[in-house]
Amino acid sequence: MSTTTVESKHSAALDAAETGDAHLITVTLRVRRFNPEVSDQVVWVDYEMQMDPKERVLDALHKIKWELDGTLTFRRSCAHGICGSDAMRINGRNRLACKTLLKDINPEKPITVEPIKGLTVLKDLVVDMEPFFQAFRDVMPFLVTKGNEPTRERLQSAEDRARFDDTTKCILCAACTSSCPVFWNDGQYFGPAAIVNAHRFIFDSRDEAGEQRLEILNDRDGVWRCRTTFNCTDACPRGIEVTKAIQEVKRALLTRRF
Amino acid sequence: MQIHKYDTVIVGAGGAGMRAAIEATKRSRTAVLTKLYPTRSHTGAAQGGMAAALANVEEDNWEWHTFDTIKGGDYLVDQDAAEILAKEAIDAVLDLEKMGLPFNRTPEGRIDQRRFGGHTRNHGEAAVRRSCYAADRTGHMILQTLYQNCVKEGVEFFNEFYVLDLLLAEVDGVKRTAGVVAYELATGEIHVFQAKAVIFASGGNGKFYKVTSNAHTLTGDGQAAAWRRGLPLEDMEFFQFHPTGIWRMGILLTEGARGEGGILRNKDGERFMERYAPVMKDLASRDVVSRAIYTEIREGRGCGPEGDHVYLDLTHLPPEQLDAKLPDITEFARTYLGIEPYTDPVPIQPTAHYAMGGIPTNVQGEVLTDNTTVVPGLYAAGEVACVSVHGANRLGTNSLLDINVFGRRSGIAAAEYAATHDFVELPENPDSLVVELVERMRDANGGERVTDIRKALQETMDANAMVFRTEQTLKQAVSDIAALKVRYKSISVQDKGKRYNTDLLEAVELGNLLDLAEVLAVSALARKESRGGHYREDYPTRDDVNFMRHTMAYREVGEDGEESIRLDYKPVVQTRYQPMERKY
Amino acid sequence: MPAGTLYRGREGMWSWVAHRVTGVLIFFFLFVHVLDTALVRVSPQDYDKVVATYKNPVVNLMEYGLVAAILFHALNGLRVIAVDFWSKGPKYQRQMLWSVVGIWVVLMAGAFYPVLQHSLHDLFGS
Amino acid sequence: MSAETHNPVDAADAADGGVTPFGPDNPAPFIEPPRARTKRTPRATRTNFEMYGWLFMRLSGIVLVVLVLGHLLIQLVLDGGVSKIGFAFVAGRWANPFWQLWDLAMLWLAMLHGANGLRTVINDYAERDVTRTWLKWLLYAATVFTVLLGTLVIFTFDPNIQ
Ligand SMILES: Cc1cc2nc3c(=O)[nH]c(=O)nc-3n(C[C@H](O)[C@H](O)[C@H](O)COP(=O)(O)OP(=O)(O)OC[C@H]3O[C@@H](n4cnc5c(N)ncnc54)[C@H](O)[C@@H]3O)c2cc1C
Ligand code: HEM
Ligand code: SF4
Ligand code: F3S
Ligand code: FES
Repeated sequence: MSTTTVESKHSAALDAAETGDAHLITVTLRVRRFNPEVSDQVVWVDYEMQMDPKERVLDALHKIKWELDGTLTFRRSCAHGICGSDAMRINGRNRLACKTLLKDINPEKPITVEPIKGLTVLKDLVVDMEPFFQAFRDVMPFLVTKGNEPTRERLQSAEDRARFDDTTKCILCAACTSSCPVFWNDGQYFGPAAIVNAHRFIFDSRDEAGEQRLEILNDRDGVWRCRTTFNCTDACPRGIEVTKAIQEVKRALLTRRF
Repeated sequence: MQIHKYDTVIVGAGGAGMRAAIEATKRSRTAVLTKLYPTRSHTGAAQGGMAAALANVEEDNWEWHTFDTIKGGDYLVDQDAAEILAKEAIDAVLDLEKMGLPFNRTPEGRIDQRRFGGHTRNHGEAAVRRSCYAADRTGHMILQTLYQNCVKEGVEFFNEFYVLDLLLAEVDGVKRTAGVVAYELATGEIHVFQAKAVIFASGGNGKFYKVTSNAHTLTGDGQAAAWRRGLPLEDMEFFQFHPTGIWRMGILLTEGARGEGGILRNKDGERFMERYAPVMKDLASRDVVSRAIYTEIREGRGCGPEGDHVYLDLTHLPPEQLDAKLPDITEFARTYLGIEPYTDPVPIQPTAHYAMGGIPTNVQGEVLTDNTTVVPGLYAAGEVACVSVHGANRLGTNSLLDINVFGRRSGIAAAEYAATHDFVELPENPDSLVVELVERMRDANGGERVTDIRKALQETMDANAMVFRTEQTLKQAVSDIAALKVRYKSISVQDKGKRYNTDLLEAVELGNLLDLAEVLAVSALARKESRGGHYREDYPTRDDVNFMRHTMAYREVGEDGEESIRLDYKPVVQTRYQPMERKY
Repeated sequence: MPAGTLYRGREGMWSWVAHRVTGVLIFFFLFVHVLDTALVRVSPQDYDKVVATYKNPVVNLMEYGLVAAILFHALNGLRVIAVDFWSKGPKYQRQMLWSVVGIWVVLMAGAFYPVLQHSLHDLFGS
Repeated sequence: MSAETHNPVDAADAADGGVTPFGPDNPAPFIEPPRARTKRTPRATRTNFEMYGWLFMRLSGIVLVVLVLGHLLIQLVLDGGVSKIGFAFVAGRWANPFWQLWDLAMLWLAMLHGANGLRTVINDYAERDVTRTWLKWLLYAATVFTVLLGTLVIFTFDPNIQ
């Protein structure tokens, strides 16, 4: 492993908000870097810095980018777990950098940061999301209704609404799909995120294309490839019970047939 | 350089952009350029709800909604636009429902509604349940639903394309829209999109504040591109500070929390809003509540060792209610503060939230180049635009409404324009400005760091152009920004590559923020009154005689290449509501 | 370690890895087992000769391993089926896995003497 | 920044033992996963094969619990464990059609279950289509052979072979 180290003294500006810096700790971020414009090799680079343990991994990445090495590249936007930009592998597990506090992941040891698995790495932590969104688009992720539109809203009981509540929370961050061992080797698999989004409509009482979506997921690369490894459920930053949703789709397929 | 040709080009894939895209795609060949994947847009962060007088749970009508919007905007609202907003709100919500948006439901299966700041029955009598919502994820559901429908309609997206320039061409002495120029993040390539009609829907610009609910990517690129091309910006001094951001982080805790019964308390545990707004209390409009919080803090009744925040108290609400109605914000408190909202109050402080101002448009979304003239083929909608339905202060839930109503209107208008007009010839070297900008940034090797300048900008904006402003603080802001603009000229960009050069783009974005911050400060300095979100301690009252008018800021470039800002004013459209004193 | 670190999956992932490994292992054993059993069609002597090697302590120990593999695969297979068909299965998958491991340990302890008694006798006398 | 700061650019250079041939206009190939989904991927394999396969795994699994564990119990645990096993023992057991059926069911179910399981494994790991096809044919051949051989043995077993 080729590891280089970059160190920083903490910036005065960042802790202007805090009084004193007794609470600051030294953390090392070990980032897996790849820049095709420089080398075809992956390198691990250690960055050492002073951080407040209550800060997020995203803050640490920003500190690197803004103060140590502007070439470090990653996606981010909202910084509070709502946009799904910054799914990455932190200490070996998929998480959102903006939802992971340093103190919760043992900052005593170097914290490893790598791109999510199973998608083409384009630069540092940036991966190609196209195959992921392709799978999403392939499951007809939109409401389909027949007949005339009602003048007012379609009625839906609170229970019917609750039936698919869990899967409406998805932010398409890909943490689940890229944690799935089946997906890593065989990117042909639809992956949990696509199934979650199909589930959201299959179980929506207003929708009338459940049958078609089920047929799509009955495919060779559909739900039956799931081996219930639960990595997706563990990884989902929105706390969606992904595996449960997948099982519900499988059962819906079975009951449809029998 | 690559050249693409589309009838309609939409810049931005947030709520406004995608609502427009759904209409435009049906009517014309449309491309959507977005610097983020559509579902990463900040509309997804909106929590509380979307206003519409559906009257599903109690008596309500769109006239009351119009009135509340006008009063909430401290009468700076253009009343014809507010009427459209309130009237079309009902269909906007129903349309979203039909597109599949999973709203919370009443026991009868209708769309449920809840209370929100400033929304009242019968012109201010009492709070009314007008906000249609899906837990505290309304924006998320809107964004997802619109994206889903874009997939359904087969909308063509160009993801991670940064629009950096707007192309206008003079035809027969009239400035007309020719297209836009974009920078492709993945490759560093520059693309020219020739278009008959262009819609800007690129969102807000809150990132020049330090404590803000806005995403890192809300850097006002659209406003700045228009600004650079000589188009005016309207009412930029009006920036909304949302009362309840998580202390120091600025992450938003929706007003819906107070709509559900949450209470603001100072260090003595007092429900201080009773003193400031006897009728609406914690649900007074946002500017009022934010000022009240800062007044408490200034007068020594703030909480914590430094007395720099107050509490949002949800502990008297049943946990089941919090779980059902406010699941996300309670999780934020747990994740980021380690606080359990069931049992402990949450420390909050006002957070920079929403730009009321922006690119001036009429009610069709057509962009104005002065008080009355439209730029043929150019449209704007959403937070980037100023219609103006929000006036001096936006009511909660009116923005999600705004993006849907005016997103739709501009989408239809733009496509129809495209259907009846021809392409305007591209200017020579259409990409020259962007090429120059990108080259300059890539080669930037000065001694200044982008971070330092951005931090300094945020510090000065927080200190001098926040909730309370005075002549002195604003002058400070203006001179600080001027100094920062000088420093900005000698920045350095470390990443010299082409692929995913976010280092370069952050530098470009900082340039946009600096421009817009300057407009804000200069406009604010000239507005010697207090109105809505703009509060001058040296002029604490509203001055309808001199300032019942919109600010129009223009960028002037002198003979010597020296830039300056010229301010002009535009009358407010009043139809039926006469300005009154604003009390909650 | 230039490529990447191992994914730190939790119980679900590791139980699947074990399930897969044991499944493949059993399959190959079964293949061999059918071949050797087929010898009964050829001649009793040959069959007995092969079976005799099963009585060798080393092979006997491997047999214990095989029992371990089959037992785990079978028990975890039942867990997977529960996850599939019981609506609360996904919620309790972790508890079920630890139950599987518990039962597996007990059964393996119970099978220790019966399976290995022959070798134990051979090695340590009776 | 401290004095020991290294630019990872240099680090990468160093790792490669000097200047690399790559640059902004001549980038290295991206790091690809084994296989990626494309627009063409969903070829709508409109059959229920995967579903039946999945269901078969569960059903056969349940039956196999009884058959295999019963088998193990008899063979390895009861009556002195493995030491009793010999031609005579087998002959004794297969004299009874019940045990013949038991072993036949076990053979078929376990082989099909195992083969289908292995098919999944091959689908997951074989990166190239050619490899996958070859491995699967190998698997099917081995399975058919084993199942037929086993069946033959059980049915044509002759206790008095000599
Ligand atoms: C935390 C939070 C909570 C809120 N809650 C509510 C609420 O409850 N109710 C309510 O009514 N309002 C709420 N608002 C306000 C409302 O959400 C926003 O004003 C509204 O969503 C803005 O939508 P938009 O489509 O204009 O912009 P955005 O959703 O911000 O989208 C901007 C789009 O433009 C693109 N873009 C930007 N720059 C470029 C460029 N240079 N080139 C190409 N593309 C570009 C981006 O990629 C993005 O797709 C909230 C706002 C925040 C921050
Ligand atoms: C004893 C009772 C058994 C039970 C209850 C059982 C159960 C299961 C189940 C439920 C699966 C599906 C797992 C999934 O889809 O994730 C499975 C997979 C498998 N089984 Fe069994 N099985 C048993 C015996 C066997 C035997 C005897 C063999 C060998 C011939 C075997 C080989 C396999 C293989 C290779 C797999 C595929 C593993 C994978 O895809 O990860 N199993 N088993
Ligand atoms: S299901 Fe969860 S992990 Fe997967 S994409 Fe959606 S939010 Fe992300
Ligand atoms: S990680 Fe993969 S195997 Fe199934 S349970 Fe989740 S999809
Ligand atoms: S930055 Fe939006 S989810 Fe992390």
